[in-house]
Amino acid sequence: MKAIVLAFGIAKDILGGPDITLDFPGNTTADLKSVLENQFPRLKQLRSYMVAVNNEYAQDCTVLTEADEIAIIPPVSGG
Amino acid sequence: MKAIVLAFGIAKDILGGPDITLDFPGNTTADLKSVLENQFPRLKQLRSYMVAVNNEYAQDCTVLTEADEIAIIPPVSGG
Amino acid sequence: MTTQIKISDQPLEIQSCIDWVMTPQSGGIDVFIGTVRNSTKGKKVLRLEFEAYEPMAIKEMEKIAALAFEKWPVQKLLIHHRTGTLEVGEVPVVIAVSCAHRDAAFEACRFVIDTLKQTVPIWKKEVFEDGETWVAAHP
Amino acid sequence: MTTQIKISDQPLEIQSCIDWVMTPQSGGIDVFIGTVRNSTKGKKVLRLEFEAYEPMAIKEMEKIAALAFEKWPVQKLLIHHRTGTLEVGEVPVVIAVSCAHRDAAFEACRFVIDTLKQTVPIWKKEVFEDGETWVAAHP
Repeated sequence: MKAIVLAFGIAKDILGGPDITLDFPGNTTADLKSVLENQFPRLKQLRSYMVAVNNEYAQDCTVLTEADEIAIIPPVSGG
Repeated sequence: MKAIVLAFGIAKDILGGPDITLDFPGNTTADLKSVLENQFPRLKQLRSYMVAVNNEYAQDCTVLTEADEIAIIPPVSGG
Repeated sequence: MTTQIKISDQPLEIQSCIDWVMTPQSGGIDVFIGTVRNSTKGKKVLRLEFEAYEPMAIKEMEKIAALAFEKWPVQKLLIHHRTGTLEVGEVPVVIAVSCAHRDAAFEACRFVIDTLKQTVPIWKKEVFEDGETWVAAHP
Repeated sequence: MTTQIKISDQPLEIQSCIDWVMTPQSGGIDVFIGTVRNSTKGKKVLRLEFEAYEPMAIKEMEKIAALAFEKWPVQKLLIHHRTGTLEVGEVPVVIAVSCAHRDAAFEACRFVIDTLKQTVPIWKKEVFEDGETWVAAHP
């Protein structure tokens, strides 16, 4: 599937901008992460990171659609 | 001994004013309390009360002198 | 000075309290603000009247502050207490604590207000429509 | 409304935050104020830069507020978070909680800041003299 992926914090640095468009096989969060980590290995050096779908933290099994707002959430540090 | 006793909060109501002069036998806090409770039995209805000598909480055995600043401290309720 | 303790019959100025505790080394400030509630045990409160044995109250608050500095890495600590007549919504007490990290700020602030309510010679009278009571005086 | 949540690139106004949570039913207000510290792990910090995924951050803060209302008898709860560049001494976050009694105010306030730091998509970059780091990004 094709997805626009938003990136914040250090993920923006790693992906080289606030969003990228990805074309990847499969349609789950796990599929997306696998492609992202392959293309941007520095993601794997993070303490952890989550994927958010429509402003909610997603599970690896969450199924994505092209209409979803998808974002990479590196470790948060607000407050 | 002779002492001026300051009173605050409900103790001021019980003693009828912000201070009284007492002449009592003995010279300890316990002696003072015994005379006070005799003269003002409503003191015994309080949850508790302390005597302060020179701005410090006193023990029953604390010896008083006429130069001391003596105060009755009913249960505190600041804040 | 790292401690500021004050008893006053004038309205407490919360923003100045906070400004005073803030330092370039601070990462977290916890502030407790007591406010006059309009009811107690379901009964309408018209106002509160606070009375302090001032020199002793200051001394006891200084002891509490010293203990807080011993127990936690506190940077600055402020205790301001009102006296006199306070209407609903007015502020009897402000406690502000600055620390490098927030845990110590929360813990020290709570320790100060909890201990103040146990040891500092200040008294509060609740005035109702049909009478008045010195708080905590009787069992 | 009993909850006010805001993300803003303008300086947070602490006094208005406190005024907003105060109600005639309140007996105690606890306020946590985060401040930019001039050093971290012994290293001089020049400034912090905060970035938020705003719609999701608002949503997560709303969840935290809802949880606080479930867990404690909270009257009003406010969370304001700054974004953009903040100098030493500036305020990234203000959390204010009003309750009838102080224990709930302290506990709810601490819960909100602790949980905010775990779940709300806001990121902080520390800028040093010789570089910069996204806080908590790496193990």
